[in-house]
Amino acid sequence: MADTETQREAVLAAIDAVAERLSAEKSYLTDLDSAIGDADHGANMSRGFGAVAEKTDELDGDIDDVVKTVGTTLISEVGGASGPLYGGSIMFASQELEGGITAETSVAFAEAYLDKVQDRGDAQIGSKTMVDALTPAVHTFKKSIEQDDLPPLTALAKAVDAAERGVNFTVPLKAKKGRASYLDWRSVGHQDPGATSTLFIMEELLDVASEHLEGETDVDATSPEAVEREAE
Amino acid sequence: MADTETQREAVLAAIDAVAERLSAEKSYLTDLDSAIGDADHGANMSRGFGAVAEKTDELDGDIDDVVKTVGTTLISEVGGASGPLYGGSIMFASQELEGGITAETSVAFAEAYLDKVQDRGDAQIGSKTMVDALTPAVHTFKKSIEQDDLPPLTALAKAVDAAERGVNFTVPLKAKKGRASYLDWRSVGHQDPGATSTLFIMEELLDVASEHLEGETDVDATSPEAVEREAE
Amino acid sequence: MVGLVVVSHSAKAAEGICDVAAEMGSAEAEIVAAGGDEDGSIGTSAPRIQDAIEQARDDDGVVVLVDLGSAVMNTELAIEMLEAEDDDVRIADAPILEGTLNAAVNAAGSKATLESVVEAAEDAREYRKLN
Amino acid sequence: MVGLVVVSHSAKAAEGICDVAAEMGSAEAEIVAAGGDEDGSIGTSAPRIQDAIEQARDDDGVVVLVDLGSAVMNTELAIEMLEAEDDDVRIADAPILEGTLNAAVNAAGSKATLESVVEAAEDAREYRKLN
Ligand SMILES: Nc1ncnc2c1ncn2[C@@H]1O[C@H](COP(=O)(O)OP(=O)(O)O)[C@@H](O)[C@H]1O
Ligand SMILES: Nc1ncnc2c1ncn2[C@@H]1O[C@H](COP(=O)(O)OP(=O)(O)O)[C@@H](O)[C@H]1O
Ligand SMILES: [Mg+2]
Ligand SMILES: [Mg+2]
Ligand SMILES: [Mg+2]
Ligand SMILES: [Mg+2]
Repeated sequence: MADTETQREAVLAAIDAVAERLSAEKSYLTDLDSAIGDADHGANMSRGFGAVAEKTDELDGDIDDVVKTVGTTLISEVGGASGPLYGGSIMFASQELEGGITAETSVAFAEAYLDKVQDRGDAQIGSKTMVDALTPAVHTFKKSIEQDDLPPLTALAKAVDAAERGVNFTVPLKAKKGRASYLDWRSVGHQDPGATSTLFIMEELLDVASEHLEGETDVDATSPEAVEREAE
Repeated sequence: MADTETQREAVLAAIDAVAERLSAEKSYLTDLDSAIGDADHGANMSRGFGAVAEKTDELDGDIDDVVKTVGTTLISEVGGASGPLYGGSIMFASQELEGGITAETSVAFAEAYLDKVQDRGDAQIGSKTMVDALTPAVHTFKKSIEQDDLPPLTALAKAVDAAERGVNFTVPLKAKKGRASYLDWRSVGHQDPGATSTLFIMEELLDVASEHLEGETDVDATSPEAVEREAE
Repeated sequence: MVGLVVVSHSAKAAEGICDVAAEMGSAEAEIVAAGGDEDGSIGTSAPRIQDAIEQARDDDGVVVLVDLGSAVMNTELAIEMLEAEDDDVRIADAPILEGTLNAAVNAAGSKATLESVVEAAEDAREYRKLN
Repeated sequence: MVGLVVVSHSAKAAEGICDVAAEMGSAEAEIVAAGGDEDGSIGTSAPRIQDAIEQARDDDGVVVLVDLGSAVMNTELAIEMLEAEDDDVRIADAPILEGTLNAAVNAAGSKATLESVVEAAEDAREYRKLN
């Protein structure tokens, strides 16, 4: 386990990286949402994480408090469904990080986050929501750590790959939850915005983790999925 | 049948009398509506007939056109349920007066008016609406003219008495139509505003008719119901 | 395209419902608010509804969403007062906000018909909000 | 008295619905609008809803009426974030305008309870507008 200062630095760096990425993807996410929603997911997410990033100097206290503040800030700043889903779930799951960030607490955080998203939104796998990216990612992360004893960074890289498959999987599905479900058959053939932003956030987490966690090599080149994707 | 000029004068006088009466009863009607509705029936009715009364110099053309304009003006000016019910039904029934006002066309007008109110509002007798005043009034009027060969003024006086019984009948009923129906059991024990305004209008029509129709004595003293009521 | 008219006793409610519906991927649909009485206070007005229907109307007809009883009566009266044939104007028996959203989404679809829009609006009666 | 909160994606719709409900002989009832997101545009906001619940709340509890899915999620979150015990705050599974009217009328009655108000709101699902 990295020391607390390193962890805090990593978390703050992750916030900045996510905020920057979502701002860069703002119009892409909005385009996705305009096809099957109300064209605001890009604005919602970049406004939300932008507000968090502006608070980074206020973010002291323990790691779990910092992460909790990320959640409450998103709750206040994001008007759409993603506000309670991202913000509420981060707020709830933050308590798993009371002891700091370890492989174990990361798994607990991921599981609590997924539970809360499912509980709040009542979406199943295949409902064409962020749950489709999140579920395989969390399952893969947990299995990689707990069953396969893989190093956290490798586990996270596998999780990112799983999320990406989940995002692709949303395309051919008919939406059963959220605004897109109003479109019924017309939602088929479009990629879910919330699943996509979930992937983007995970990609940034992986990036920042790679830079901040010691004792791991760069997984981009060595994880089996990265290799596979390279070969495609 | 009175000549057209007398008829027009009678109609204009009736408009003024009704407007004045409803303005005088404004707060009473509003009190009734505040118990089981939204406290605007007095305002609705006096605004509506007030607007008609202000138009009396524009009201030329045949009797049926004059009456039709009464209806369309009420439609424009009365915001509540009574707008389409009073205004729409007067507009519709006005065509029965194409040949001017006779005992026959008055019955036809009254029947058409009742039909339209029932059709528009889907209220039955006992739904605690204006229909409870209107139905016995129209039935009595028709029977008095067609079966009993009573003079029109006597028939109208009997109709007014029937309407009054209808108004009293609304008190113990539970409302099944209109806003009052939202109150369910709490509507029991209150007098229906629309039935009451129906009675007031009919009382004014009787008054004006008594003054303008020749060959009839003052019915207030001679109709059996008036005598009965006197005795109470 | 099938037009929509939203008849509420409140002008604000009618406009707000139109705003929410306009976000549902159906900015193209013609959704006209007809709320409040002649002078904008709580009530409904047949002439206002008539104007709104005429504004929302094109070749495919109009579906009207209503709130309380007198909104229905004034809408029926407005339809009777229309100059042209009125068999392309239908009142949906649906909750006003939920029905308008469903109808707006349906109307924006390429296969929309007057019937499908009415049906979509009325399907909103079955819509459950809690799990 | 049981309080009411109206959560719509549109601030205008929420206010308009409260206006119509206030006319239903229930001017005494506490009916609070919580529409729109933080800056008043289309959306919902858990903190705004939380404030509205706190404002509408007295001894007899609060019933919340909602429009779309994310209104439900933000209301649930708002309820979780309340300081005090939250078992006197209930979300009605009802059409928002029709449910609010029914609930407002019921809440104004002397026999009203949290249960009766929720039930009145949910009864609005059965309300038919056409004959
Ligand atoms: N009930 C739900 N469960 C899980 N995810 C949901 C649910 N409803 C919506 N979402 C997610 O939220 C995304 C849309 O978020 P956003 O556009 O910010 O909110 P809104 O739909 O309120 O405008 C969807 O793409 C979907 O992934
Ligand atoms: N469906 C209906 N059929 C017949 N009469 C009705 C109906 N609905 C309401 N009314 C009458 O209208 C009266 C209320 O009129 P008013 O207060 O002017 O309208 P609103 O109820 O819209 O405020 C009621 O007292 C009742 O007599
Ligand atoms: Mg959206
Ligand atoms: Mg949105
Ligand atoms: Mg009234
Ligand atoms: Mg009224």
